[in-house]
Amino acid sequence: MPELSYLDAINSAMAEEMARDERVFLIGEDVGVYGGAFKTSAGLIDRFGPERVIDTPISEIAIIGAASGAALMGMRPIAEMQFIDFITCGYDMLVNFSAMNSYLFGRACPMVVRGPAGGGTHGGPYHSLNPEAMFMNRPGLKIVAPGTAYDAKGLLKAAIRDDNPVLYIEHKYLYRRIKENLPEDDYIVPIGKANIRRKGKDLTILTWGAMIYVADEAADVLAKDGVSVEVIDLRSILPFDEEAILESVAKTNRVIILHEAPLTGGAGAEFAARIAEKAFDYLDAPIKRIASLDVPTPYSPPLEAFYLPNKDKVLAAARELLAY
Amino acid sequence: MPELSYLDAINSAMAEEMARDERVFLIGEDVGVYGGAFKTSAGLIDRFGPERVIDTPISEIAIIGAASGAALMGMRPIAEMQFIDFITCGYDMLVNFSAMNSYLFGRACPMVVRGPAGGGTHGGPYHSLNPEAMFMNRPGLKIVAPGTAYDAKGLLKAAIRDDNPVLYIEHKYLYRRIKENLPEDDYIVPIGKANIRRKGKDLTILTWGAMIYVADEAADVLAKDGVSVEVIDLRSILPFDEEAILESVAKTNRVIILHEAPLTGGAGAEFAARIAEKAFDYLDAPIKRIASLDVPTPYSPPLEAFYLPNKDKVLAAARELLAY
Amino acid sequence: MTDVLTTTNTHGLSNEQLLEIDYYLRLTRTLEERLVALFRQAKVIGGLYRSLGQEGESVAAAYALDYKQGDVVQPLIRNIGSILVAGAKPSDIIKQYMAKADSPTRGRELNIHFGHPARDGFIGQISMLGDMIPVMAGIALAGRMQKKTLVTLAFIGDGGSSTGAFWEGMNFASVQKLPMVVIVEDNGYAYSTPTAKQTAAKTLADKSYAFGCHGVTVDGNDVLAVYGETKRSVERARSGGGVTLLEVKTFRLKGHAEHDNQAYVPKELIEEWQRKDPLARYEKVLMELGVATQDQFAEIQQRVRREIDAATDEADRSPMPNPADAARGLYIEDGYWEER
Amino acid sequence: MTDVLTTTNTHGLSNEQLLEIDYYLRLTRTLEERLVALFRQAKVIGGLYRSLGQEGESVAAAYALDYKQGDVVQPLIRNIGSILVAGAKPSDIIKQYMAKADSPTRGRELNIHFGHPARDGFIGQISMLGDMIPVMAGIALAGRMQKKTLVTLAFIGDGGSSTGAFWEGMNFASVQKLPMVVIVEDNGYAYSTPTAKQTAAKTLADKSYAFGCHGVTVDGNDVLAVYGETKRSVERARSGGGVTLLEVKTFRLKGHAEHDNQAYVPKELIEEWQRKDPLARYEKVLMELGVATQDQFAEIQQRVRREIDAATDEADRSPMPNPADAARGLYIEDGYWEER
Ligand SMILES: Cc1ncc(C[n+]2csc(CCOP(=O)(O)OP(=O)(O)O)c2C)c(N)n1
Ligand SMILES: Cc1ncc(C[n+]2csc(CCOP(=O)(O)OP(=O)(O)O)c2C)c(N)n1
Ligand SMILES: [Mg+2]
Ligand SMILES: [Mg+2]
Repeated sequence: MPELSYLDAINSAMAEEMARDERVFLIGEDVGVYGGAFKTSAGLIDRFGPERVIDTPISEIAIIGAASGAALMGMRPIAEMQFIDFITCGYDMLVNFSAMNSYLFGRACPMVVRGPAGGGTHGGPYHSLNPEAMFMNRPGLKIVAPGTAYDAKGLLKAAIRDDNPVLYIEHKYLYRRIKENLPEDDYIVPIGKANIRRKGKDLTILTWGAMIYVADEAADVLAKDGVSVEVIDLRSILPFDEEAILESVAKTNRVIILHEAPLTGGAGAEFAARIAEKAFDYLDAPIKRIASLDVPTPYSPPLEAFYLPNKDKVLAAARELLAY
Repeated sequence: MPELSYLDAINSAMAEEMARDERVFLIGEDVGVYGGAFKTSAGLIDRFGPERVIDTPISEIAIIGAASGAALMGMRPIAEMQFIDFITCGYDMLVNFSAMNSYLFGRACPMVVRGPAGGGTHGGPYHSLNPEAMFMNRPGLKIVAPGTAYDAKGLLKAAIRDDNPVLYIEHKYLYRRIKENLPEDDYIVPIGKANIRRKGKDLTILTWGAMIYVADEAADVLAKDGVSVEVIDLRSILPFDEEAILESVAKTNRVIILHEAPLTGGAGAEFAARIAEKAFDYLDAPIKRIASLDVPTPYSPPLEAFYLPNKDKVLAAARELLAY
Repeated sequence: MTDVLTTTNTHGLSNEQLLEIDYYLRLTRTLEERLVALFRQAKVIGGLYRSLGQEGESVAAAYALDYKQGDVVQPLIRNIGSILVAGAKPSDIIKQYMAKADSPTRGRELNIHFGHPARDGFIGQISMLGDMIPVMAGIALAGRMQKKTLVTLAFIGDGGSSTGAFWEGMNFASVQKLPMVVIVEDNGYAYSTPTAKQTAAKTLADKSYAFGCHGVTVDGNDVLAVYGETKRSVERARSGGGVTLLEVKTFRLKGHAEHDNQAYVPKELIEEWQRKDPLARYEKVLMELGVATQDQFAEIQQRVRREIDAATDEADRSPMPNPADAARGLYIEDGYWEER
Repeated sequence: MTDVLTTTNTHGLSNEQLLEIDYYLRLTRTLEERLVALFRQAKVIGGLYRSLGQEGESVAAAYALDYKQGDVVQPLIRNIGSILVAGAKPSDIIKQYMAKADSPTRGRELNIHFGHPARDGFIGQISMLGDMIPVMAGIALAGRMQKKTLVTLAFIGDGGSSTGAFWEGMNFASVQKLPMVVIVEDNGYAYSTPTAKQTAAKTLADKSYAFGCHGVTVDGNDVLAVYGETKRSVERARSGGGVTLLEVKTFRLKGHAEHDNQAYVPKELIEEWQRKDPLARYEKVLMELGVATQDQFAEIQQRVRREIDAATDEADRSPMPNPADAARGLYIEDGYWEER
């Protein structure tokens, strides 16, 4: 089992899918000759040529739109946003064209839009976005957000093979920070299934992306106090694994929802609302959400550190719930 | 007290503010000579001239961007989207430029973006949008959504006088369907304050926009059964009146959140999450949300009717909660 | 009858083809008149958009494509004529306007917003103007990747050509030298906004300089001229010559939609352009060329009326959607679209 | 020393002004070299973007504005020279790069993304390329409404000029005939993407035909030529002549940012453009014209070094932000920005 970083996992998923299926191609800014701003697509142009690894002008509308058009013709484009923040520039195309093909027109639109997301790297307000909530109330997309190298590879392959447009959110903080031994053989991680990262019975932490490691840290500390925490890595935001969420809460009766995007209007609100409706009888304490502050991501390290969720914020919430 | 329609209220709010403050101007597509696709700005160009009522090319990025630039210079632009659906085309400019001026740069950006929203008019998937949730996780905007002619006028004036960018969501279904006698004198409705539309003690319906009338219908039916319903018209989505929400739930112990946007990732999820955290002890039953289906707004009347919330859906939820 | 100068070069079209073009012109106009009648009977749901005076360019341009090679045309709301040429059934269009269950979108989307590029030879726009330009570029790109010889033909309005999506799509297509033709219709207005308020460019074709693509302007009410220029552009695109921005000068003789009395349009302008009616001019030329007689035109109109009557009956009879279907088909794998 | 032909028309600039321009050129280059040193010491947070070889156009263009009349310049990340001319303090720029509490954005936003159009004579961009073009159009529009005589000067890159925001903003400004000059910098690359992959237009100035605005191309490494063309465009804008798209031909001698070794750039290109160094060429001309001597240049460089040393010390001493401040200032009325 070769040891791959989260970034290697993304690169190899693209390479393997492009080798497996000639309909798959990559399109974006500096993805070819340069191999991507983070070198995510390093080597692909040499292997698959400029026809299948397309360097574009700085035009997110055109990138997403052209990918959508190609997808309708049976191709399987991967559209890269150099930073996921710039997906806002193609927002209209993605929610109004790409996402509506099935419901309105019965057209398959098999495409992936992916790019580096998330904070913790001092990227400032325009290079730290967690975009999931922007798309949750605009039906038609699938949304995934891997937190491990294994899921990064398996979910990207699943996204590429999916017949719907999939927003694939990769966390740039994890690119080179985590390495895992991944199976040599082809595998996918099904979209829509959560991963019970850690089994527990006293408290559920529902999270995804880079925050799974914050949840781990908190769970380790609590374990020392004899508290058994269940950590759910949601992995898929849309569709999401409601069953796994409700089952866990039914068991632990206490839940913290942890995400990196700002609190208000974050994806965590939806999960809290589902629990408050469908697992109400199981709740022994309020539903807590730990998230970033309701402001843009500030650039200066002390500000960003204060802004982001962390172990201590989770522990404080956990202790409150456990004492409840 | 002259009787004004919801649309007249918007028109008179703009006219009075433009007369009161020469920094206020209107910019958008067909807002001048034609008076707006819905005649919302009828007469304004004759009264204030083409310098202050500006017909633009079809360019939502430019409309919102130019309004933002003018606002930094101390003007108070009102940028009209011909339909609020097209705000998606200027989404980046609004969330990344307009909304960030205060937090990042300490710059006041007093502007309003407004336009016809909402369904029920067989406008189909591209002319029926309820956009609030698209903006809730991108801090910096204020968001208001009046449901009455009184609030339409008072909130628009408040929005124009506010020193931050305000998204003003007007419901096209209400334009000519409701008329009210409005005060002759200048007044505003403060942003951030809910209106307890109807006092009650058994059940809270939290809603806004055109759905307040659906809540009324349901409340009337329930009243006949001796059930006393409190209807909260939120009016402001961001910032929102958390205190009013929590107080009401503390009193009624049962809550339905009703909105016209699709359920998943809708603004209602945030309010449910707040209640589930901060009013947990007061809840005697699960938090119910009634919203549109998680699909684009279909065009054909029978499909749209099935898609939208209505009295019966609210009644079913209410009876479930009351029986709980 | 019109006195405007009209070109007589038939660009190698056979008499059958020339008459077929007339058939599509009449089919378009008659279908729209029928839609107006249905609109007045409140059988049309929502707005009705007319192409009166623009049928010529809609039909002629679409007629220059080769659908057997996989060519794809993307109409705007006023290019009904284009999709009729591409093979759309009048009954489908009427059903769309009536929001019927067996309309191509099953009542989910309106007017001529329908079609599949790989199946139908056309794809309707979405409402967001400009968005289809990048999409059509992507279709052309896919065609090239798939070693097809297809060309895509996109329509955009004087107004739509102000959108960022249009600019980005044109720029991308031009850099990629894609097999794509974009017809920009200067029909005088975007809703109430005259073209002079839409752009300061001398002509819309001048936008081609910004993209480094070919730029041409043609009389949009001269059917044969539009056919000729489109054909030339399509062949150039097919043979690797890249993108053409083809400006057609025409005029929107009706308001933006039926509700709009176009009070903002000077009467003289309307009268001037009524004299330039593309159908009258085209039939005049065909008669001058001895290609057709009044009787033949009359026959065509009878045939058209029969077909529209039949289409209307079919649409009238077809059911409204089943409400509960609204919940289905969000993701393609749910199978909703395979049914029936 | 360079052998490239350089214009000698001083456009009525006094000797003091000519030397002041040299001062800003040297200030820019020295400040950037200092930032590199701080970057290597890991005192710069995040990326560092160089304008080596582009200082000439940045300084010369901004020097053509009249800040007393309220003119506003909008730099890109590489136009440090422009905001220095407009009055930005080197210490503020260093503090921005070091994310300090007393930097203009108080550590909330990076590099030269700061400034207020009505207070500072400049406004930094946001990262989304192209977005500032509509914003600068709005600033020009407000100036006109307020009966001011101000002109706005916006920079955009070869890459940024592909964005929908750029296109829409240029089109709107041109229709409105706003007092605005847009300098499009063709510096050869957008990150790793050469200009030929960005556009098929013959020159970036050709985009002006699409907008119906004025279009000019100038040697971006000829300081006096850039000053002259910008001045002409600014005066035309001020006198109601509308928008100019001014293309400056220059070259990005370093990678996109410090991390980028620009392996994708042919060595010859770099060498060729090193010979065209705008500072060397400018000082050569000043000496040929007898405006200045080597000693005077040496003096200027000493003064610049003293100022940068002082600015660095000040920035070094200033504190990092108070973490809890991150929660404040989302809405302008919360008073956070009035404090201190
Ligand atoms: C991005 C966007 N903004 C606004 C609208 C609203 N709108 C619909 S049609 C129209 C005018 C279109 O004019 P033009 O492009 O010239 O086409 P024409 O109606 O003349 O055929 C407008 C502004 C839209 N559909 N899309
Ligand atoms: C809308 C948008 N897309 C992508 C990016 C990422 N990005 C930052 S700088 C850059 C290259 C800019 O090139 P150019 O405009 O030529 O300016 P230069 O770096 O040459 O000065 C890119 C692609 C961005 N900032 N904004
Ligand atoms: Mg038009
Ligand atoms: Mg460049």
